[in-house]
Amino acid sequence: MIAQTATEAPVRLNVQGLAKTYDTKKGSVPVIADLTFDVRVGEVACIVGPSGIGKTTLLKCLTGLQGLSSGVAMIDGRPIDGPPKEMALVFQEYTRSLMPWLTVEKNVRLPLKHLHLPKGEREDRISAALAAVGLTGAEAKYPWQLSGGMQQRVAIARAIAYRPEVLVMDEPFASVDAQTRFELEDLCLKIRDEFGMTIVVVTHDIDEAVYLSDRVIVLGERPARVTRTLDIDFTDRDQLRTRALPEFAELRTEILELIRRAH
Amino acid sequence: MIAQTATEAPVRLNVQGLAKTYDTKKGSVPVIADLTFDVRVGEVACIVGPSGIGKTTLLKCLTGLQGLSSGVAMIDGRPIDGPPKEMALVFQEYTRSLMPWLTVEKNVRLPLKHLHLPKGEREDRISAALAAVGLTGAEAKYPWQLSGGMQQRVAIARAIAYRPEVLVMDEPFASVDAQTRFELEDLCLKIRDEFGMTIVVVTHDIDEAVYLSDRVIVLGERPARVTRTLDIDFTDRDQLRTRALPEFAELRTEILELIRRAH
Amino acid sequence: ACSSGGTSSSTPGVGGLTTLKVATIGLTSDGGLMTGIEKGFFADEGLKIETSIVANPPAGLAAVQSGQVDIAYAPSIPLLNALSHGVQLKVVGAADGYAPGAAQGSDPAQSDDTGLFASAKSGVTSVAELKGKTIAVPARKAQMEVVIAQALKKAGIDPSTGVNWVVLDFTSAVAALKSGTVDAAGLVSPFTAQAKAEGARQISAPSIGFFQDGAVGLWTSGTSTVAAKKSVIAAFQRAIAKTNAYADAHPQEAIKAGLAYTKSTLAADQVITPYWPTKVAAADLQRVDDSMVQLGFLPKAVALDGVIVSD
Amino acid sequence: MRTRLLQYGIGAAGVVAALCVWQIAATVGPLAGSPLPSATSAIAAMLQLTTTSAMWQATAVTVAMALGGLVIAILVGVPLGVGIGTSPLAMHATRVPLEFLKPIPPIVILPIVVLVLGPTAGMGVFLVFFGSFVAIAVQAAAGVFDTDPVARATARSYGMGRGETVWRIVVPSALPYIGTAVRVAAPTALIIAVVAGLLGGGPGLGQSLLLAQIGGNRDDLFGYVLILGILGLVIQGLSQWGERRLLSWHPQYRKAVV
Amino acid sequence: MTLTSSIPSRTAVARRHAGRATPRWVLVAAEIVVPVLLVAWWWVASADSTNPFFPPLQSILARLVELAPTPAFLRDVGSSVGNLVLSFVLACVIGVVLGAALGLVRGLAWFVEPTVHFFRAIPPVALVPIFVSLIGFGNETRILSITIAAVFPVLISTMDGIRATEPTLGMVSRVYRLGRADRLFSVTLPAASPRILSGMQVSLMTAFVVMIASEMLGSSTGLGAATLLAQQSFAITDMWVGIIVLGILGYVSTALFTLFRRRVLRWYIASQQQEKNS
Ligand SMILES: Nc1ncnc2c1ncn2[C@@H]1O[C@H](COP(=O)(O)OP(=O)(O)OP(=O)(O)O)[C@@H](O)[C@H]1O
Ligand SMILES: Nc1ncnc2c1ncn2[C@@H]1O[C@H](COP(=O)(O)OP(=O)(O)OP(=O)(O)O)[C@@H](O)[C@H]1O
Ligand SMILES: [Mg+2]
Ligand SMILES: [Mg+2]
Repeated sequence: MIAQTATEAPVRLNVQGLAKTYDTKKGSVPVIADLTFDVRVGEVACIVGPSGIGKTTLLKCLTGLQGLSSGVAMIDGRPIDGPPKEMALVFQEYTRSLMPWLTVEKNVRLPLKHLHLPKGEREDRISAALAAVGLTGAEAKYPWQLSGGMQQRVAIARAIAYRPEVLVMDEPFASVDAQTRFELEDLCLKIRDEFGMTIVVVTHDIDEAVYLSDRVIVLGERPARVTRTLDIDFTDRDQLRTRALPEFAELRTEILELIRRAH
Repeated sequence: MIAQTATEAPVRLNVQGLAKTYDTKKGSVPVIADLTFDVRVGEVACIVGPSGIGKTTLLKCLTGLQGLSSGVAMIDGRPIDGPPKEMALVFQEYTRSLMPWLTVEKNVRLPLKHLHLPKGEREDRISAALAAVGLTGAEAKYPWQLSGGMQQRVAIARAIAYRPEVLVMDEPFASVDAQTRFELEDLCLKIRDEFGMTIVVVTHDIDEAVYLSDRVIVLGERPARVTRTLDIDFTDRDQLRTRALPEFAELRTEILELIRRAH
Repeated sequence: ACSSGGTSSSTPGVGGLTTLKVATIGLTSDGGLMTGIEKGFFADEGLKIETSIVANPPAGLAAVQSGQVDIAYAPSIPLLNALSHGVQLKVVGAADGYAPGAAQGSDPAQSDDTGLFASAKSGVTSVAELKGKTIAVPARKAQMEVVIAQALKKAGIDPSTGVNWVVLDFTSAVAALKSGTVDAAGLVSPFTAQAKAEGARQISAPSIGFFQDGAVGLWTSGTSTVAAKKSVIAAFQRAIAKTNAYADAHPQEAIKAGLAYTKSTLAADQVITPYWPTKVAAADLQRVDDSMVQLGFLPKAVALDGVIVSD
Repeated sequence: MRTRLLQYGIGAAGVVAALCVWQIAATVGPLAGSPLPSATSAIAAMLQLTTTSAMWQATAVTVAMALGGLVIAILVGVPLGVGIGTSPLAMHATRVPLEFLKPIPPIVILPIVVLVLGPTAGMGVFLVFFGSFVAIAVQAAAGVFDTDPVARATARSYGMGRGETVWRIVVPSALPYIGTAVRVAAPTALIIAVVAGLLGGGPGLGQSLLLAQIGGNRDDLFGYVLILGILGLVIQGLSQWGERRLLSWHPQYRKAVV
Repeated sequence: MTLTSSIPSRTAVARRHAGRATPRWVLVAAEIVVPVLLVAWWWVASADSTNPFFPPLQSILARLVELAPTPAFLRDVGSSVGNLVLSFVLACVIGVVLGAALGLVRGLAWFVEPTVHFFRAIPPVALVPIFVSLIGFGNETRILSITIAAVFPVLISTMDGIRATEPTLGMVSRVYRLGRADRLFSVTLPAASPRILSGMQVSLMTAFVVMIASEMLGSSTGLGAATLLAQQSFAITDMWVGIIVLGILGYVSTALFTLFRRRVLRWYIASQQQEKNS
């Protein structure tokens, strides 16, 4: 078990002065002004902020899918200039990130191919990941034969089976029901503990952010800045107990207020 | 103002013994076993249930996009056998439901064309709808230039500008932040009151279901059945006050429990 | 009959025979060659003939110059055209032509399998009336145009400005004659018979008028082929001379072979008997050469020294 | 299955209707007395031809040339198109030569090809290839461009290499375009294989057609035309069948499955 | 992490980001250098060719310069290009209209498709005499045959494109009850337009090829007729001139078409390249 007070753990992700401007036909649109934060090994960091503020953009910069306009994003001290191999991203547009020509099981297997795992382990990972998201039995279906929430869970299963050192997820539980969401949240915490993963999650569910995070990064203003970073250190999180803590409610209200102000 | 105790209002939607089976290459998959419920004029009905239970399928049957395997779905006593003209649907796959070749404003305008509104009214409706969902200023952007939540709001704006008598929405606020979600929920209630709309919403957010609904329909079991229908009659709903009511928490826990059991 | 599968051209085949690839253009007169093969004249010389049909003489000449085919059929006109552009070709034998004195016969049309036909709708009854009219030929600047041009010139019409040439395949030409969209058309058998049946009038037998007599269709070969396969070519020349003599003696047999080879629907008696010269005279080519210069189809006479390979 | 039967039934009805139109046009209609024989005599000629082994041999040769050329065109055109679509450098480097080759028809280069390859089946195969590979490359490149950017980004984010991304993401995405390209090219391939025989002396149905044409034998000519039409249908059916198998996941074919 | 250490890496990142996409000048250079090299190679390889079928490039170009200003040459090119453009436009219009009909009405597609595929496999030689007896051998026949051949790539692409439309978009237009025309012009055709235009690109090619073939008959005007006549009469240099002119025309027409495509598919091109927008 990784210590929850991860302050001593080394920094895994480090973002300094990150800025991003989209160039469009109608001129350039500054989206992110200046972000600085870092995430330590084994931490879960949640990024919250109003819709359209630039969270997805940030994640794309962080995973090396998009270039930065200025500043630097680093993983283990190396600047990120292309998708680093120890990272995986669950896309907000999960439907489009599943390959329609592959069945559920093959979609999960897809990124494992180039890891050259022993066959047994690969199959184990696939079935374990699908079981963890509650999709056992849907292996042979095509994405378009699944419900929205099921598709989203396939995308999560794919990322989990890949076992990245850094798992980045963009609103990963938006389309699943409350119960499944709880289970997936706990799954996150479990794989973090089990594999020492570092997890970055964008979410709109403030309760979720508080429940999951060791650190909540609140974005605000346009172009975006970090308006607040909150460190959270619940130990032994549990859906019922933790959510009932008075600190939980406090943090929740505080973040809600920050987002309200950012509007 | 429509009376909240809508029991006297006439029935708008009536579903009786609805069953739906998908035929796939690998045999037929029964998804919905037997649904019976109705929704009265001016009511907001929320449908909740675990992911993959058949909520989207139900909505597609209800809006006449898919045929039923057995049973009937009726609007104002007429069986639905194609999209009825008084209905509009906000799709769960909002990214795919926007025309990528049209700007935000033109996407909203598209369905208005054939309503033959006076030009002034059409423009008014478009700008009012976009303003209501907080997209003023994004009119000239293309869908792929928007964030996920913004795209989802375009889809909502399109439905609102169309002013259907029955508005059906499939997880419409899944990708927006908490504050925007509150605003959109209130928008729903407002247009319901203003235009006497009947609204059917699928949601995974139980708080939202309780806050919005005059009636919550809980689906469970596979193939799906109605496991419970709850009538809710808060008057003068308000985000802070209503959510703080003890009945609110009770209803919330009850529904959560129902969904947990359905798993 | 029309296989040409082998890749190398002169591998000794079954029974020690040397394979020779010959391209023809699918005329009844090909029956001569067929009869010769049948009679074993070629096998006697140690040759196995593999025939194929190409659409037109230029295609055959192109194949023969590169050695893809050993021998190809070509009338003298396209041959001279090719020679004038520096294509390295030799004449190794006669394929068909007109019997000596045929042009002087009472009705030259009797021995000419080509004809210039006028549409019934045009009201044209003689070559002289063709001024300003439309004439269909199967290809521009090719044999049919050249021979008709000479007929026109004789009738006092400038072939390059006085008439309007259009290109039509024979089937279309017959249809166009019938509908009157062309005024005249140069045709060969069996389309001559079809045109007659559709009411067109033959106004000239231009080929025989042009060539007079002697060899018209020639067996040609590439210069390099001739050099590389001297003995084989010589063997072919001996065999084809025997063949042509035999065909002239047994025309019905050769015609039948030709009709079978071209899968024609005509009966043997519907065909004008071809003539198979045994030799190519230098004069046969020279005459054509001069006429083409005169008619403006060649800028200057082609030097014919050494073009005809005699055995 | 029932819809499939219905489809074939309706298609057959369409063919019969077309044959009726032909028969009427050629006997009493506007084409009476034209070089078009009546449908019945063409069919009779075709049936007569099917009893000869020469026709089957010629058909086999023509089909072999067409398919051979088409397969080579796919093997060259698809990687070329994928290369053009994925690498801007490849696109710019090949643009001028390709655009230059595009409008040059097989019949123009035919004599040159005959010169080099002779009147052989190889020549036919080459012409078919030449006549169809650019079209396939063009459509494949368009298909590559159609890859969903999110799918591509997914592959990148999982650290999939360039080759793997192309093979597992880009090519499947481009398949529907490639399918269209092949269905467009297949009949053209058949025609070029015939023309190679017709004009270039290559073996096969082209030769048969040429003889029928030289001999003015219209019934036979149209007998061969019917055979070619049927071959076209068969090739079309085959490529559609293959496509349906490969693309059962694609919306174009999904409806047929569900 | 000190500031001093982040500054060099920052510029390194910027540099590497710039380096990820091939720089523009390399692309432009490739587009110019490759053809130049090919031409140079052709020039050198053919320089002292004595094979009459492969004349030296030098003499081909000399002949081109000689022929280009002659009125006959200009008339030939003009007439061919005129036929080409007219037929291509006709083919596009007809192809899209018929393709849309066949793509939307399944029964209709079932009815005509076998016949169409049957027809497509018929070599034009068999049809020419019929055309000639129906409409003669004038320019109309040429335009007709080019149009017929060029229709199919557009038609099939339109049909496939329409059938491949994202099903959700179809549902949206049904839910909002768009009228038939609206659905066709505002949803179906735009959604299919990337595939339609890629079909048009192939049609343009086909139109070129058939334009040449169509000039095999009738009066001998046109670039194709001139090229084929040169070929048949062993004026091989003239034939190569024809091939080169054809190539140039092909390049120019594709360039023009690409401009058109960029306009029509602006939304599509931009959305497909969004990730490159960085
Ligand atoms: N390709 C693009 N071109 C231009 N502007 C863009 C582009 N992509 C995103 N934007 C703009 O950047 C801003 C941030 O978008 P982003 O997707 O990062 O938001 P987000 O925080 O993820 O929002 P949400 O919670 O709604 O998903 C938005 O205003 C959007 O309009
Ligand atoms: N086209 C199809 N073919 C076969 N099965 C399908 C198809 N579409 C949906 N299903 C199945 O029907 C079930 C219900 O799907 P539906 O999309 O209605 O679920 P849902 O309740 O909307 O779930 P979610 O909350 O995750 O969106 C799922 O198990 C799914 O696999
Ligand atoms: Mg986002
Ligand atoms: Mg759903």
